[in-house]
Amino acid sequence: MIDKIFSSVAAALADVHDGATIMVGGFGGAGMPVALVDGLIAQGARHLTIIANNAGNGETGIAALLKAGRVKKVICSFPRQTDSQVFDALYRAGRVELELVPQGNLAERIRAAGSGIGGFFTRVGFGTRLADGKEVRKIDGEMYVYETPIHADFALVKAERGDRWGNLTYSKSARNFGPVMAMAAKVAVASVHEVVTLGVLDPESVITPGIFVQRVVRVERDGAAT
Amino acid sequence: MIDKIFSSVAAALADVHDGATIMVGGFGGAGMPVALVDGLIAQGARHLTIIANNAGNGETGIAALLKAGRVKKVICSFPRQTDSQVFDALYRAGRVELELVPQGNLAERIRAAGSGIGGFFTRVGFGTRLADGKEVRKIDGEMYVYETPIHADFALVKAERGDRWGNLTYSKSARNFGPVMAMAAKVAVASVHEVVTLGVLDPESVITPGIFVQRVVRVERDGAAT
Amino acid sequence: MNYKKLTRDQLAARIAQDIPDGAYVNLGIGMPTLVANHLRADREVILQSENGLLGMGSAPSAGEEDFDLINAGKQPVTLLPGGSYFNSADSFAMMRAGHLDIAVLGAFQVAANGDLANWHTGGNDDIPAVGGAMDLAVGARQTWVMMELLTKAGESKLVERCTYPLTGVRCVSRIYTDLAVINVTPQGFRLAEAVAGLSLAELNSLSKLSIAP
Amino acid sequence: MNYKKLTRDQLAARIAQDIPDGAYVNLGIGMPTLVANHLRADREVILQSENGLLGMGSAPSAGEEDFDLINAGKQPVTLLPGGSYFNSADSFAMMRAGHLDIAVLGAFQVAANGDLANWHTGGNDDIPAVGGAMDLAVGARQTWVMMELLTKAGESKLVERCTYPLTGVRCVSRIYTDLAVINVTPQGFRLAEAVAGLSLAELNSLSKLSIAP
Repeated sequence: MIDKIFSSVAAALADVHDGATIMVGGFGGAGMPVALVDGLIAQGARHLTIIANNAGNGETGIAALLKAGRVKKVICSFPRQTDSQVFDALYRAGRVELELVPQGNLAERIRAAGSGIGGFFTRVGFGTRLADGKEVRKIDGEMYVYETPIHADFALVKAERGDRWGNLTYSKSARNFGPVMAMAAKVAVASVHEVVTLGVLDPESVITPGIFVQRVVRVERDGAAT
Repeated sequence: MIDKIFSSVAAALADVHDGATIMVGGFGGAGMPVALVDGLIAQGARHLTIIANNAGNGETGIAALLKAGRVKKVICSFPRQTDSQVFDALYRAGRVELELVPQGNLAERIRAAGSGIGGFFTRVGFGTRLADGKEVRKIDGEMYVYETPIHADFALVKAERGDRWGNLTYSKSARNFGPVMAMAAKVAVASVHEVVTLGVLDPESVITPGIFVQRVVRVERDGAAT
Repeated sequence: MNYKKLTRDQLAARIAQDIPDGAYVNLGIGMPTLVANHLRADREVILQSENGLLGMGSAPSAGEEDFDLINAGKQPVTLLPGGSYFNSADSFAMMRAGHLDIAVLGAFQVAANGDLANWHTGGNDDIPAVGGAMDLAVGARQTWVMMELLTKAGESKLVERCTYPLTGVRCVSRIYTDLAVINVTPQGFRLAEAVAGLSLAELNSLSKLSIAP
Repeated sequence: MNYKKLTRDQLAARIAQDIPDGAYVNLGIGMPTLVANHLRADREVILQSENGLLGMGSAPSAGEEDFDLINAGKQPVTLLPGGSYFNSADSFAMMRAGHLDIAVLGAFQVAANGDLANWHTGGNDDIPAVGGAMDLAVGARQTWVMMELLTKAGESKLVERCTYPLTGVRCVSRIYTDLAVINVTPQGFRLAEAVAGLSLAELNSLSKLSIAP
């Protein structure tokens, strides 16, 4: 029998290794799997590469992970925010590497990894310093830049409801990077607020089919692990 | 006010021009927009390029369009079927061109067109005659083939429910190519069995957001235009 | 000086005036967000937010905020009837393949060839952050810029060539400023309209450019 | 000849035996579809269909057919609780990026290096049709072939090199035939098991190969 439901965040993250590459869903706070990131801090893995849209807000989530000194490198589109003081200080001190990626390239490169695409050409970034040194190609009279897939060892995704096959639905704009990150990681760990019986989720409205999810763990709506 | 609802199939297809490139949704009969294809036959445009998974079944849909002599070229993955006699005869007589594309490359090339991707590398097809003459590249020790986007002037898509903003839901496996074809065409025409008031479709469960759909027309469930 | 600069709200209203009925529009974070407050009631305009919404509505009433429903600036918003949610890859597909009619973006500089600089001031100590700016700049069918003509130091943000790091190449078609609306043409900047009382000569003097009439 | 060929159903049952609990599997059109009838009741196996379903169930009762719910062979099927629908690009993303554990495909020929030929006999008058065969062949984590060892004319479908047009290069890991199960190794074909009474020498004689023990 397939049962992807894990009893605790700790169990779901027990095998994260030092040096792992970890995708973290969310756009700002919406879709940020705080309970899973807290679990990662407790778990203790170091030298992590974090792939996310932002580099942490305030002192929670990715910011807390950064503050704990666990992150070697961040791949993201928008680290600088009014409350990104933790990242800002580490970056200025040269204690964290940054790979800055336009948000659409980030999403598309993650999708490419999850879809078996070896690389693709996009117009986005051409002629900018974010495309420095990258291969370019003229296609139908327009200039394109070559971008490569971004894979991960783990994806931490915040969903709304899930079942034992790993099917997921999300809440409103908290969906954002979750579906593509789940596809691109060897192990996708989803936190859900509700575990439902198989068949409760409408097959027309499953957003992430279970094949892309390896572990599901229920957390309280306030972010605390159960 | 935005109102993408057209009063008839004829009105929704009035401007299809000779030589147009037209995507037609469906996998076999599921998702095949028979009423729209019938409308296209009645409309009379000629020298069409048809992009679809199959090249027609029996004597209806794409098969009828082929039989009416309107099709110059078919781009598809699976023309040969037990009941593809119309295509088979035209192909053997040299009266229709065929570009055969592996089904996943077809879907991905259509998605690429709808997503602003200029081209991409895939392992699928490498070393086969369907990749003859195509650029190849070694990526992480594996061989990949370069594939280009497929755009269209029109997409004919069979959906289930739609609203005046063009939002669509589908029925079961009839979804197949509809969502990506709607993205890849200048004008996406969707037949629906039910037109609903704005807000009736659950925003979590809209499969094709209205931005990708230009025209919606209601047809009876038996395929007849209203 | 017998002319008055447009206020930010007047500028937002001026832009809203040019957004046609039925348009799909993305309003960049910062000043362009104001345009939403001035959309004409007799036109239906659909706002897209890069984080995965189409049909974005106004801010919720106090106490009604849902932090799962935010805009690109991370502020709580609402969804209109007919709106939808989608993932980030689909959201950027919308932007990047020309499905959006108009993107309205802020800018540090816009060049006469349409080059846009709006993500990085170029300072070495600045922490760079690009978000969806590069995607929007080159993806939308039309990219409009909303900005003040002059920096606080009085330097023109309209320039012959951008000195700040580029966001996109030859991507801006029109610039709405507090002093004038300017089109980018194959021949360079061209005045569409100026605020009452501002002559082209004065505009050229302020911008240190030769904007065509 | 003191051995008996497996029937198609016996062969399907033999394959089903090797599909582990929890596996995501795509059964190609034609003979591999039979495997679904022999999946073990004590294992939960999730079947994917290229046209956009996961969790495919058995055929519906007569009169219960829904032609919006079909398999890759265009036959009406059902969906199990926990199943889901998705579009063709997402469906092939599943196949193409190694999310499927096993694809079971029919074949015209399989070569000692794992090359597969199953989409085209190479005849000039044949109308080619590839469907999802090439995607499945190279995309699944493991590609298994289900076929009779010999053609009706008695020729071996296991070959040193394929003479029919290829579906995929070095993609097959195991071949289930009515006479033997054979693994593809870096050193070529290797016998895993033969039907009772069939010696390796006889198998090599039938296939005109030197299959390793």
